Amino acid sequence: MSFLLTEPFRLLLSILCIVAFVGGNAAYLVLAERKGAGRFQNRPGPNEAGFGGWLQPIADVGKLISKQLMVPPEADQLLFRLAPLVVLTPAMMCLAVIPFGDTVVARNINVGLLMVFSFGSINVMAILLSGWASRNKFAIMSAARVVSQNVAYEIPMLLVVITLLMATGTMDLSEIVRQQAGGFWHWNFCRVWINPLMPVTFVIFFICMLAETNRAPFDMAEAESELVAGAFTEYGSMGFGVFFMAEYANIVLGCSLATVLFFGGWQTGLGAVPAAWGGWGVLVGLGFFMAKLYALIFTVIWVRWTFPRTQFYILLNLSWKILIPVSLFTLLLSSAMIKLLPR
Amino acid sequence: MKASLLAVPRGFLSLLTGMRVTLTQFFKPTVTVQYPWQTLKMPARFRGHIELIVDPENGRYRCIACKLCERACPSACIVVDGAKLEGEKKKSVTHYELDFTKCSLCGECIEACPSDAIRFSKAYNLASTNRNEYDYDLMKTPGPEEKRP
Amino acid sequence: MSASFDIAASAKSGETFVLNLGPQHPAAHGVLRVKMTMDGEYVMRSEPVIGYIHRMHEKMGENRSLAKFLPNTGRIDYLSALHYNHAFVGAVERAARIEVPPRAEFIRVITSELNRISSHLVWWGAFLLDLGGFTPLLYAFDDREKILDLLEGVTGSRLTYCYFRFGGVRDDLDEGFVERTRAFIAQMRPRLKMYRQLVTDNIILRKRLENIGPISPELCRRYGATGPVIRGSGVPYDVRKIEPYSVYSQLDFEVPVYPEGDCMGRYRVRMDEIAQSLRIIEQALDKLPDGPTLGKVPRVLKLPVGDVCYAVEAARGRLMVRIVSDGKEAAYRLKLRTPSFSNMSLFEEASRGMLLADALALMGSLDLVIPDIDR
Amino acid sequence: MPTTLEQIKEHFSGTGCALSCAPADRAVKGYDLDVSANAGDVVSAAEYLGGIGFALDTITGVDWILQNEMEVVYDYFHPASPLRIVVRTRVPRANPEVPTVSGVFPGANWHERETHDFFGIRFAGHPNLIPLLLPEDADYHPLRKDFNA
Repeated sequence: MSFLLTEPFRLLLSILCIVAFVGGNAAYLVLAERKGAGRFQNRPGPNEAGFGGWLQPIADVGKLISKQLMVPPEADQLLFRLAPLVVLTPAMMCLAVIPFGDTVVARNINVGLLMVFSFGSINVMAILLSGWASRNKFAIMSAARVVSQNVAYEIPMLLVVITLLMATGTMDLSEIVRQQAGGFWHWNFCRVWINPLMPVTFVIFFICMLAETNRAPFDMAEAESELVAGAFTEYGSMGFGVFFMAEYANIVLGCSLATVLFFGGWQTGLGAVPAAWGGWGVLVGLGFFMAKLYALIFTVIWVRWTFPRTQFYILLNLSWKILIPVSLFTLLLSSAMIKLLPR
Repeated sequence: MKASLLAVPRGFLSLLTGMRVTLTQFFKPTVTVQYPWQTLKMPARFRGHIELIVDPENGRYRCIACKLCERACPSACIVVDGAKLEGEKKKSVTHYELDFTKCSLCGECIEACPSDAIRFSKAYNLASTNRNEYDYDLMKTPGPEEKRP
Repeated sequence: MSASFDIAASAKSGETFVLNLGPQHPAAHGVLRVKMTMDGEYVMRSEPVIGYIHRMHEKMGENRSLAKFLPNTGRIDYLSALHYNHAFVGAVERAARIEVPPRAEFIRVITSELNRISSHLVWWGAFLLDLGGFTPLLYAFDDREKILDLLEGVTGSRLTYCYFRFGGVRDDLDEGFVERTRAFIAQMRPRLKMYRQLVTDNIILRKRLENIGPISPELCRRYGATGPVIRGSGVPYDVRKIEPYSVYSQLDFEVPVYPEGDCMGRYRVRMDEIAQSLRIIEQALDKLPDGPTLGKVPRVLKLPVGDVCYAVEAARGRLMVRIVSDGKEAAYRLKLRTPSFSNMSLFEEASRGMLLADALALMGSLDLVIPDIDR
Repeated sequence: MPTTLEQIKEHFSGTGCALSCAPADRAVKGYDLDVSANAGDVVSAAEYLGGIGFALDTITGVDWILQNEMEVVYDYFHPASPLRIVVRTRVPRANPEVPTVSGVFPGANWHERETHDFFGIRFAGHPNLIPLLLPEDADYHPLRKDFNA
């Protein structure tokens, strides 16, 4: 039994958990989205498969798998097959660094944040790959849109994170969460003495996360009315399924990152968990993390079913003319405040 | 410059009011009728396919096969014949066929009928897979209430 | 400032490609095909190809008697079918000088205004769907369902009405209709306020529609565009006011006009028109006289020789029916001047140099019903 | 104030391009002025009416097979005044030819293509007189009285 505690088994277990977490999330977030959309629109959402519709994801996956994956003849054979893989793996790998609980983290490396952002940008390249490889007019137009959109929104996101790093001083995500112990006013979201515009930085981070994952109101990539299904037009069954899973994996990644950076990860907002609870304390922390994570995901769903889509040049104007200046301003402001005010 | 500066917060506020509206709708009850399990009651003047009216006194069809409805129908989907039974003043209908694929439910036949012998039925779940199932023979199809919900 | 774009420069560059929008495209509401010559995202030239749902209503008008053409009128523009009933029936009444009792006239106004609201609600939902907002469609259809129930109680059908007859209407209002309509009006007004908060004041939508697809009054006049398209460009042209027909002269309502001439102007015109139609229905219900609902009509209707025109303000604009008669039972020639036909014909000139998404917003703001174009 | 009916009437009867110009009662006919002109003057009438702000409502073709003539009716309405003007012209049925007004009213482009589809009336000077509503290779004209489906 001792091999249970050794490093390779722990690694295997964490890989298994992350894949299961991403897979389960992808399936049941689709159901949550459709149910949520239904409730926003005064209709029940899928409720035929299973009691109240909870078997719906199984039915969806079953349908997707049973369909034939067709590779269009004039598509670039290799790139076409490569794109779905390249879009899903970075999202999974980044989840390895997210601290779900005090000790519940796959591999805590001290440059966790850097790894998340470096892998996060591969997602853009993957969608470009799929758009280019399928040799389809709509796909190429949507791929071009995705690239310029992600480039435009990568910058304000990084600026916002830099202002945060100046405050936390470390890139190790677990350390960042530990710094936010104590009451919820210790959360970075409310640490206004570092940077009075901290709520604004969170809003910028949230908007950029929406734009990075091509979620409405920034879903220019697969704007049904113009580009049919955008970069994934040619993908059939499980090809489309993987892109769908990757989209939800990226949402989970973005929201968990926001929870860790701004809302104190697994910290309970009501003071430290008493040490006597021991193992259970970690579970309570995990529960709080999940609650915050799914609250943010609910907001992402909520935003999608409220707003129309923006126009492409408005989207770029919003980033270059509003988000970047504001985030630069917060960067200067917080660096000045950290320098002048005693810690 | 000031206007555009003011536009950003005002714009953001309009986003929030939009979200407040959808959130209040989130908690409102659903308005969907789950069709196969729950059905709606059809209003009095609902226009299903036409059906022959049975005369309550003598239990026979009121139709006297005068073919006025056949002539009034814009898409010619009604075929009527009648015969004069002995001992009867008026003719009575022997064969009344309706091609429901061409009927546009306009009600001109009902208006043209001098002896109020036909009316709209309340039938609405009439889906079928082959066309000729829609050649209704109104004499044979059961009375108004039995088959229809 | 919408991103416009000079066409001559890109024409020389030569790497343009043709994008086929439709005929089975999720955005075009119906079988309309637009061949767009694109340079990147910009539309250089767009050529609408129509006729995919052409059924030749005008020939049907010639080979069947006047009464038999009534069901067709509901199928030309199925979203505002009662206006087409009204135009055809009005033309025949004007030619044959048939008297329509006042109660029937008021019932006609009430039901066609309800039909106008249900048509605007479908437009509003579908237009927002084009722009990427999914939720408004469901709210619009929830309200529209209430109107359909009201009209189904009176006319018997939900979409393709065949309710107006020469000289009046087929049946009187069913009992409870007046109360249910008043309840609907009372419930619809706060919904309109909710629509304004959710969509009209939304900054994303404003940015999406303001000064996009400008249409000048001169362009409207040269193409004969009418209805909310011309009223969105600052010209107060409404057939109910300029050529008053039926009892519209006894009802007081304003014609919403917005001078901008962009998609937002047309959007606002239609939203205000819903409010105005509610006002009209309210007044018509107050003034509803008693009496018969069907005047005397000769058994076999023959129109005098010559031609007659009758214009009606349908949901999409000016609808004119011209009946040329040679004294026989059927019309010698039946011409349907439908609003979407002229509104669509200006799309080619209005959409030059626009971005693809803007061109679609423009097409959505024209509120097209494709069978109304093809007839 | 847009020009009044009298000014228009005496313009048409004055310039001699109109064969006859009869005022009509809108309550009876639906239009105010019925101008019949010969084919050549249709464009000048369109230019005059376009000049004073009229818009082209529609172009209607009528096939008078008994008189062996084709009639083309131009309807005009005015966005700011209730005036309704009708200009009609007759051309021989053998080779019906009318000059196009799409130069004055680009909206007429589609109306003329449609009238050409249904009647075979050629519009001289029309930019692309290809079928609008009928299939590309249609050589039949359905609204002619001698067209049997």
